[in-house]
Amino acid sequence: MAPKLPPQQPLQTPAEQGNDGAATAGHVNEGYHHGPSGLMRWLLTTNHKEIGTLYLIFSLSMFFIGGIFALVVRAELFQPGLQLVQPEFFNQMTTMHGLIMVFGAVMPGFVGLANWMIPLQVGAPDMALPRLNNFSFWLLPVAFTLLLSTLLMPGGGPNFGWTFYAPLSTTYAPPSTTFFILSLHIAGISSILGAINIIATILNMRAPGMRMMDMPLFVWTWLITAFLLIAVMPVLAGVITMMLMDINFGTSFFNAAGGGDPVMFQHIFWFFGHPEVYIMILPAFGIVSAIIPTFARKRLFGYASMVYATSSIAILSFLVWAHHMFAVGLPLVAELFFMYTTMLIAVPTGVKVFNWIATLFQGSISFETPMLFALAFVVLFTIGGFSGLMLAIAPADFQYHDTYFVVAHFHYVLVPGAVFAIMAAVYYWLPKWTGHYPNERLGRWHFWTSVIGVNLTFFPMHFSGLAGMPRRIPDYALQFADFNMASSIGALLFGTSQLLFVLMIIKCVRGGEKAPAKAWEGAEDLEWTVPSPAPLHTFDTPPQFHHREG
Amino acid sequence: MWQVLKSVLAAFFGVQKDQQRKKDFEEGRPTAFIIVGLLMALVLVVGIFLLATTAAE
Amino acid sequence: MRNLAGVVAAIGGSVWLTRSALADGWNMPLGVTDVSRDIHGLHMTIFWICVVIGIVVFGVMFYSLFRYRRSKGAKSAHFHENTTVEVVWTAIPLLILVGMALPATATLKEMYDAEDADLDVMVTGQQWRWHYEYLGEDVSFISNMSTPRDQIDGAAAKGENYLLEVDQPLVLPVDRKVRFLLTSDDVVHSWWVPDLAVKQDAIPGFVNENWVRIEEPGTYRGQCTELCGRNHGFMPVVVEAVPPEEFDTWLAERKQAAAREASGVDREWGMDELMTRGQKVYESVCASCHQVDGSGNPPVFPALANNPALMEERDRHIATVINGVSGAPMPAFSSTLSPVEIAAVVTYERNAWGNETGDIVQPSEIQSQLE
Amino acid sequence: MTGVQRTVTRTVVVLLAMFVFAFALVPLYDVFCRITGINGKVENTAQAMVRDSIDESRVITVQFVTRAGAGLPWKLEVLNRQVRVHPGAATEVHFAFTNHGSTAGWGRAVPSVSPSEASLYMRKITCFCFQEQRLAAGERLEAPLVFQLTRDLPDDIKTVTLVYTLYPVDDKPLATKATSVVPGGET
Repeated sequence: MAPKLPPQQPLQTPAEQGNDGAATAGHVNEGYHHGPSGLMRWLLTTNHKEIGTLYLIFSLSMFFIGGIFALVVRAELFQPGLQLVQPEFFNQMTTMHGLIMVFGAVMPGFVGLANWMIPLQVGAPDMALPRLNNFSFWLLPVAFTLLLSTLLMPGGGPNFGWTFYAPLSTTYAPPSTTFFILSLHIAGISSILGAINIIATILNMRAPGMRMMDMPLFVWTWLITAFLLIAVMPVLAGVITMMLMDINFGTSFFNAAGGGDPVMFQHIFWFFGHPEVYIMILPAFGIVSAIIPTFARKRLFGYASMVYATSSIAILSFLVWAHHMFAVGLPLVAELFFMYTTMLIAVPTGVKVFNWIATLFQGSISFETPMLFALAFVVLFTIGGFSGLMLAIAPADFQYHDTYFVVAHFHYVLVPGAVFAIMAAVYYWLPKWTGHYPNERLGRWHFWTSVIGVNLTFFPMHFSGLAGMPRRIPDYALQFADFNMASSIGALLFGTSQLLFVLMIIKCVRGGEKAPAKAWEGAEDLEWTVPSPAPLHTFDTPPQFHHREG
Repeated sequence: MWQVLKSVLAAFFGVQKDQQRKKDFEEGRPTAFIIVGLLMALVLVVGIFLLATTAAE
Repeated sequence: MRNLAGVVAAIGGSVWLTRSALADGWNMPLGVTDVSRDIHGLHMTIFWICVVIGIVVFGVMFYSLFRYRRSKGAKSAHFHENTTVEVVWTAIPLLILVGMALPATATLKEMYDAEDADLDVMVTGQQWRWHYEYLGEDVSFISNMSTPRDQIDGAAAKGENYLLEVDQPLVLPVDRKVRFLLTSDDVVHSWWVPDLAVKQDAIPGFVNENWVRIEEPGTYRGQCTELCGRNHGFMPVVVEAVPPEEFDTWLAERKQAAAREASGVDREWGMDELMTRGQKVYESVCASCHQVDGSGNPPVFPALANNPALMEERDRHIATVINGVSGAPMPAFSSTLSPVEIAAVVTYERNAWGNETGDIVQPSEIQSQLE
Repeated sequence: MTGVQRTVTRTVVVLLAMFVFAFALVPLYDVFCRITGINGKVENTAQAMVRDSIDESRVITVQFVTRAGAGLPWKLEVLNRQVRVHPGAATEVHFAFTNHGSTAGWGRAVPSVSPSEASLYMRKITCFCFQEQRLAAGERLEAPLVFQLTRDLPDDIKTVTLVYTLYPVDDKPLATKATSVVPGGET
């Protein structure tokens, strides 16, 4: 969060805002807007606020679709024996759950928040390339309709896991795999265009007087995430193009018969894969670094360390990829190399948690819903970080690899990590978007049911994994029965409690307690200087930003 | 140049003083930081590789 | 006071959780080899380190949440920078990790020394079973899951080793070093036995190696741990560790049985002899894809029952069983089934479920084809 | 050229570079495998023998295993399954291809060495695995393998296993291949 801002006079007097009625689904008020209305407005919008809303609604709907797939998986795993689905469909469900959640829910969720908040936080009127912004959003519904349609194709949808290892994903894959590749290309292009847009906005359109070092940490983490996206999405595009050529044009990149090598696939995929998981967590660091200081009413502890550490994490994230492949048959030297680099990267990542706790120390803390989610992020993400530290020990990883212990690890880092951070951001910025405070009671209910649901779902997975239950199996031996039953109940609880989240959003868009421009007492970033709800066009005349000394 | 190197090392370690950050951002050119950062990453890679080979004996 | 009760409950809860986590069935097995005990040691060491750091970190966090509540009128201080504290809390985890790196490197080096083994076993992963071959001993067999289908579908009660039982387990000697060579005939599989702490990917076209020295006789169960398609969850691993002398007699017996089988190839086999032997082979090897009643799962697994086209083309039927189908989960059974077994299973498939072709396939005919 | 355009062009350049880098990883991976010997990749071109004295003090057991990949009616057998060699000495081992199918075809033996580090010190002078073999129906072909384990083989390696997997060679892309050839089974 940027150094303390002197109180600034809101730029647009409320009178100027025109009628205040909330727009239809989009909670941005009409103001003096005169463009097309109704559906065409959303199709042709180049406004970063409307596109941000589109991204967030898309992300929420993908979150529910991916969630339903997860509930099918957990329902089948409720008891030993095959009760609901056949193994091939189960594999399709696990694969689609992974793909939809990673590429459809978490990434667009963060891009939506970036679209909404980066122009507001750097004092820019809009994103650098508004039309490109619209195009990169509308690529996503196309990509995911295509991906979801593969479930209905003969031979079924992708059933080789979201990591689509060859040769299961090339030689032995269902015929719909080519559509899977096309949809991943389109989603990849959308992320790349989004990243270009964000880099251009952050580097070139900051308010005069705001230098790189005055930017809030959310903007910093997103700049670094955008660099990661630019470096890594082309590698994903490369690997799926190689798959396409293997399947359709008779090459053998990954087919041992023709001189190829399946392990090469894993190397290239995870060279993309690990920076990708950092892409999914760095923006969450930015969000939590904005929320905790606000509700602790104290400046973020060690802002400089956070900026420097985040950039070093970005570089180190390219050196650790083979810790996903410890059991594939790497030579001893490679195992040692990747064990050491993985241990090294755990330090700057883990240490960031201490900065947040130091911010809390001797603060003056209040517990509104955004703060509750941010605190739950800190606690539960740290538990995920600890299991990550255990997985870094290569000899022990031979017992952990591809078991439910790994599933527990990455779900602790992703669900209470990225997803809780997105929800915290929504609770935190809803007053700015809609002009109303989210309903506190509903928010509390949603928070506590989600926290209990997340822990009930994923904590038992540590034990079923340690006891020897492999990943991605539709049925299991009797000794894992109780853990899986608990996980399935937890999953149901967590899934249904997200309906409270939707209810809260709808109520907040419609009405609720009016929110002033500076909705939270401790908030200090630039976005709190514009009125709530933020008018369609803000900062048309760039604000004069004057950083404070000390 | 030495200052850029020290800052990149601090970044790898993850700790930096605020006023040092202000100085870095005031004078330092971003490309210098990126190049030195990548070089340091290379040095780190070679260093750990040698460590791993010796450890493997 | 309400928060205090919450904190106490949380601590009590986590203590109960960690204590029960050490109970059997909740934690990583101690295992029956030096390597598995070392790994268990590393696992528990890093676990306790994380617990201690966790208690300290969350302690400070919950304390400040409790102590500096706004509702209690806490005024926020203005410090936001203290590099010495930051250096300390970065250096400590670094030292802990360096401390962990030393034993981990030692254990990893120990795990990578597969030299001077007394026995070499070739483990081959196929879509959805394991094939074991004792190198240089001419003894090799397929190990299929033996959990009956109706237990899986809920028609019958589940057995004690549900999904973790096979028809022919891998028999290994105790107190001898066994070197594993792992490869695969189709997709990437992974051979894992938690009690032996051996997990190694089987990659088509490449060979990996691993080793084990089992210290206690017993039955150790594991599963395939790399997604390999439809029946990934149904290709278990069962290792039967027996004292060395018992192993030698078992191996000698199997050698004679294989020799007898080989010699039996030339004699004339009767129809019912082939049918009984064929049914046993079919139900353990082929039923997992083509179903017990031969109905298959078209289009992925062709139906063998009432399939008139198949009945006409006897040679093509034999050729497909011997050479398999590239790019499909049908392996070349010439390298995993003996000529007698191939002849018996083809005869069975051509005369069961209403396919009354009356064809008899003699093992000698298969043997001559393979010459 | 506004600031935004300059940033965008630079980013696009980095993008294209990374895409090319993804494809450059394929040859890079091969070079990396040759240097470090990971994955047991063995040189698939003939190599000259290193002329140096034979190291009598050490005996290395070299095992040979042959496997039949699916879809090829061939068999590859090794006549002597295990040989004991001195590092530095060249050794010849005889393999036999038999095509017990009813039609001629192309096949290829893909080698793999374990432990993978040993592939750095395994020099193959002549090997049937260097090129694709063509066999008529019922034909049997004897093919020699002459190899040499160089003296600088690390002394902690005492057993080397060379596995050959036989694969069909056809240029038909996988997607158009019929998934099942059993008559009557829907393709």
